Amino acid sequence: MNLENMYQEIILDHYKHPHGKGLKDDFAAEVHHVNPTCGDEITLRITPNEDGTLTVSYDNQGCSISQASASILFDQLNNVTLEEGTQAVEHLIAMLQRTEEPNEDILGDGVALVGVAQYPARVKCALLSWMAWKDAAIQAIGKGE
Amino acid sequence: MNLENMYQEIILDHYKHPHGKGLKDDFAAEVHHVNPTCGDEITLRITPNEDGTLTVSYDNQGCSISQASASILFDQLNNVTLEEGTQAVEHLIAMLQRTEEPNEDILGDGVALVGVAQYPARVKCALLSWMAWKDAAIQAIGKGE
Amino acid sequence: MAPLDVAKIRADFPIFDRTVRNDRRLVYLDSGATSQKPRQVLDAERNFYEHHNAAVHRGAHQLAEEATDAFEAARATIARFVGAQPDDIVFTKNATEALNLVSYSFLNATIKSARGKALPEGAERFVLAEGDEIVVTEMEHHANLVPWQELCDKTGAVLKWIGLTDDGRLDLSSIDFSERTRVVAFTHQSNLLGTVNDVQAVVAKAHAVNALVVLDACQSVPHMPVDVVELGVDFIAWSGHKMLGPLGIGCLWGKAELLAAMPPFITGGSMIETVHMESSTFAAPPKRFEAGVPMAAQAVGLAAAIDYLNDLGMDNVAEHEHRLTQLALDALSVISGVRIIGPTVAHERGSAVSFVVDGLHPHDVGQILDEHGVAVRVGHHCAWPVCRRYNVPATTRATFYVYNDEADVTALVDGIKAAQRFFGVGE
Amino acid sequence: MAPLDVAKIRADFPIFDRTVRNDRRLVYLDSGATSQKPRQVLDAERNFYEHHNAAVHRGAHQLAEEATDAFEAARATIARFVGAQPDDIVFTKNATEALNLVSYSFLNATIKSARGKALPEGAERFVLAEGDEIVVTEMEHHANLVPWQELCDKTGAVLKWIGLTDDGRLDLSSIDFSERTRVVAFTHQSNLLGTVNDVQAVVAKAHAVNALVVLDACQSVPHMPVDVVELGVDFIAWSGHKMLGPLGIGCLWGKAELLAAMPPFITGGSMIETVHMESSTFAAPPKRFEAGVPMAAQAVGLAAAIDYLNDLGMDNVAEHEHRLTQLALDALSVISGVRIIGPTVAHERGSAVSFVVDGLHPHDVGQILDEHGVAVRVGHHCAWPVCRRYNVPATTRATFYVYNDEADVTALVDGIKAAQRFFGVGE
Ligand SMILES: Cc1ncc(COP(=O)(O)O)c(C=O)c1O
Ligand SMILES: Cc1ncc(COP(=O)(O)O)c(C=O)c1O
Repeated sequence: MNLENMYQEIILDHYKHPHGKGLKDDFAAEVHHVNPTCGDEITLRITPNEDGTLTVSYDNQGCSISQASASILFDQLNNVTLEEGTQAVEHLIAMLQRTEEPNEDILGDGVALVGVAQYPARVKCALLSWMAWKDAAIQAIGKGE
Repeated sequence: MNLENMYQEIILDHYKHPHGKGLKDDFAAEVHHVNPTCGDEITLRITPNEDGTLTVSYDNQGCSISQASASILFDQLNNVTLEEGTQAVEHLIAMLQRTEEPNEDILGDGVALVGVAQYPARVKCALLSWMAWKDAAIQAIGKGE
Repeated sequence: MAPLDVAKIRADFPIFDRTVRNDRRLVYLDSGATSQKPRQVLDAERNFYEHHNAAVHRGAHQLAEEATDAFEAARATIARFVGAQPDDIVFTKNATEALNLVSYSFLNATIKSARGKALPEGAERFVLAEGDEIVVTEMEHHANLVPWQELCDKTGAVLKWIGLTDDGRLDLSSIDFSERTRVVAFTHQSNLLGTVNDVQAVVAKAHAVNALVVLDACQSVPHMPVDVVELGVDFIAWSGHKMLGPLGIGCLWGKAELLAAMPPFITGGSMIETVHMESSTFAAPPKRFEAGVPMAAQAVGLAAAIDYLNDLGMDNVAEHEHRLTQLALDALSVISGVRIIGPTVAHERGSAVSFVVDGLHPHDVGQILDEHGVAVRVGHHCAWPVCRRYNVPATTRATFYVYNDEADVTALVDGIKAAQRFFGVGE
Repeated sequence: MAPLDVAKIRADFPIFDRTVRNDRRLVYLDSGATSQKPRQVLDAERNFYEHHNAAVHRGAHQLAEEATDAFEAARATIARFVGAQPDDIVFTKNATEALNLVSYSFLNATIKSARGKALPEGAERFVLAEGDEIVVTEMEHHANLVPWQELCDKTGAVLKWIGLTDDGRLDLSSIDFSERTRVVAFTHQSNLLGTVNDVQAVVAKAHAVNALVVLDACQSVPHMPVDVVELGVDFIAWSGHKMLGPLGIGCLWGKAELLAAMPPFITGGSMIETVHMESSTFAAPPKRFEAGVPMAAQAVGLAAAIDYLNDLGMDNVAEHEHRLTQLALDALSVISGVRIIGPTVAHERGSAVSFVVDGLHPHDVGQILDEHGVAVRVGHHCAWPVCRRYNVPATTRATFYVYNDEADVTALVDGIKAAQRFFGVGE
């Protein structure tokens, strides 16, 4: 099955045992993103730290891809800078549009999301939390200034 | 040419030498009808007489069919009753929809309009003045009551 | 009643000649979103373009005459299908535009009236006052909800709604229409729950307070005999593309005296009577509501779809779907971990069967089904409030139509079990 | 520049295989109303239905993916054709709806603002005050006149217009835009006079007072290279059916920041972000303006039409029409009793050639032409005020496109002379 490219073991693991799920009370910016076609939702919060990194927390509901992707996001983007995180978001988009090869240094387990590129309708699921992160991060930095 | 069925000599005669064209000042009801696709227009006035008949006058602009038809209308419907006139209007409609055979007793020269039935886009031209007459006649009678 | 010959029907639909994913047979269970099209419809549309194409109602040449005749003959066919008069059928691009046409009639009449502008005779029926009430239901498609929310936002009218029972029916006991109730807008069949509503019961209560009734018939006209006179409603709206017809055409039917009383919505060419730079006057319905060059080829295609359905017989179509729905409900109810959202019995119910699978998100269920060649829809199906009402984020939905059969129900069941196995849930 | 190979082009259009009336060759001079469709367009549409048909943006199954891809690829092709970004193209049913979409943005923003309701950021640009001015021209098609009349009627804005010179041009000296001028809406090419307007000159004056510019490009996009950036306007609207594409699809292009600032027009499914019974929020453009299942097959057909035109080269198309227009103007001007309504020279002029014949009504001229196989349009061409301006009740209009040639001009001339003979007028 082609499907196994999308639903790799590593993705299903993240889905079943999500990392970092749960909202922190303390935050500088909060966003709520939805995928209007299927109703997937995420609430994501960002707190900037002294050293310029951003702490992330989230809560979500949705399909395996959107939940696994959020869990991977937590692994990769918790406590990174806006620049580092933005670079990762852009690489994920490029990978899902097949314009860049998966780079494990940037995405960690996220490279396993490459199978999603075969299913255009699922790309939005994989991107939901990452777009939310970018939105919230920019707001949080903006407020800090 | 098929066309000659529509543009019979008798129609072209009415077109070039219309009967009764020109508005009478004295009237009980006036209507203004237009054919919105081509801009043909008619103003038509009705005055009821003591004996129950209706005197008609009109002014118009339009194609040969609509002008000839108004001229024929003047011949046929000037000084007839609402019932007689309505019967004639209905027969004309039926003839143009090919559901009744032309009846010269009712339509006079109007039977020559039968060729118009072949050209659905022109049926409205032939009916314009007759529909105006019916509208005005009903209004005039209504006011008299 | 004559059972449908599904094999013969499928042979008319070119799309079933293709396979999907890993060379699987196409099991199309998404007709609730849009139906497939038989050769007869595609041929009719193409024939129009190849032989009679011209702008309708606009020319005196032969092609224009032929195009106009074909367009108006299509209108007559469509009208007859729902027991209506041709002049009471307005063509729109889809059902959504048809419903908006009605809601905008209220907006435009209300605004023009407030400014003392000319309105058609009888337009008071469409003039709203602050505090007037518009009633919908909790099972509406967004197309029959958002336009009314917008209308309320713009006029100060108040939106109310009829709630739902736990088993997926309208809670008629929650109805409290009053003299302030001006519009009751509801669906004939829910596209998510499958529920078929008792139209006449609602109409009786609505008309008792003089409210206008707008029926969303998107999921009924394609699937069962519908007669506007029998239903007793004031407007019905539906789409061509869900009933074997082309994309890009919808229909509004309205009572003649109401259409005549409505100010125009979209304005421009062909809907006018006279135009001066200073002001214009408007044609009678249906033209008043059909500004611009219309979708004549699509109307011709839709008429061909109706001929096709008439040949099958709408009673037979309804019976066929009823049987498949019964089968599907029975089969799904014995899969452990599967829960139907909507009535679990086929009585007063259409063929939209929504369900959730414990431990699996609908998107994932849909994906595995797709891998097996089974095309279903997942998500909130443009009826998000229904999902909220039943506490599910989304559902998986199968819908059946004339080209589906028992084997398709089996494929659905097998696919769901495969999804459970793949994700290690269920038994 | 490469001259068009008309014989080769005609072979692509199935309709030219038929004859009209008494077995005459079809001389189709009514492309200004709607164009004929090449096989390539009909094939593309049919291919969509036979292989990829599904509701776009709604399903996770393979057909839905393919349909969505085809629809969005079509949007990209269409955007590229006018130098735009895909997300700034909105699909409508025709140009008329596209123009109404803009006029209703003003209405809806104005009403919502007055009631203190939520509006997109930047929506002030669309909020009108009593006495604000909307400027059109005296040569507008009803589609770019009546919606603005209606908007004024509903908001208290005032309609003004730019007059015309005796030779059929915009009287630019009559322009007096002010800070009250909020919208300037005008046509790129008059569908009756053929006049091509100097868009940049009008834009410069309009933008100087901060007015938004809406361009009716129905008669330009099909006939000449059009680039929205170069034109500098804020919106353009046009139809697919006049440019070899299917009926039932039109396009609106708008500057991204303006589309983003506009409240929705037609509301329902697919244009929302979230929906609760109490209220809803809306998606970003273009989806915000595409409620309901869209005309995907027609979008695919329109993209095929654009591929076809691109293969011919829009410069070549314009040059071809220019040559035929020149020929027609020359030939008509030497028939005694024939008067051109509109510019009599081909400079800054498209291929719509309107004329009157002394002593004959246009309906009768059109009828005789039809008998000779020549399809023209007669009437006011949905531009009634232009007829009034030039004191004619109506005109006969010939329009030329890629499948017309010199022989068609000759047929027109011969037909006019035959009409004069038949009615005994002229020399
Ligand atoms: C200049 C112009 N504007 C607007 C329109 C309206 O286009 P449609 O009827 O396709 O909406 C037309 C054609 O009818 C036109 O020629
Ligand atoms: C019940 C119901 N109402 C309205 C609609 C909207 O129809 P359309 O998208 O064709 O406008 C649909 C289908 O999408 C539907 O199922």
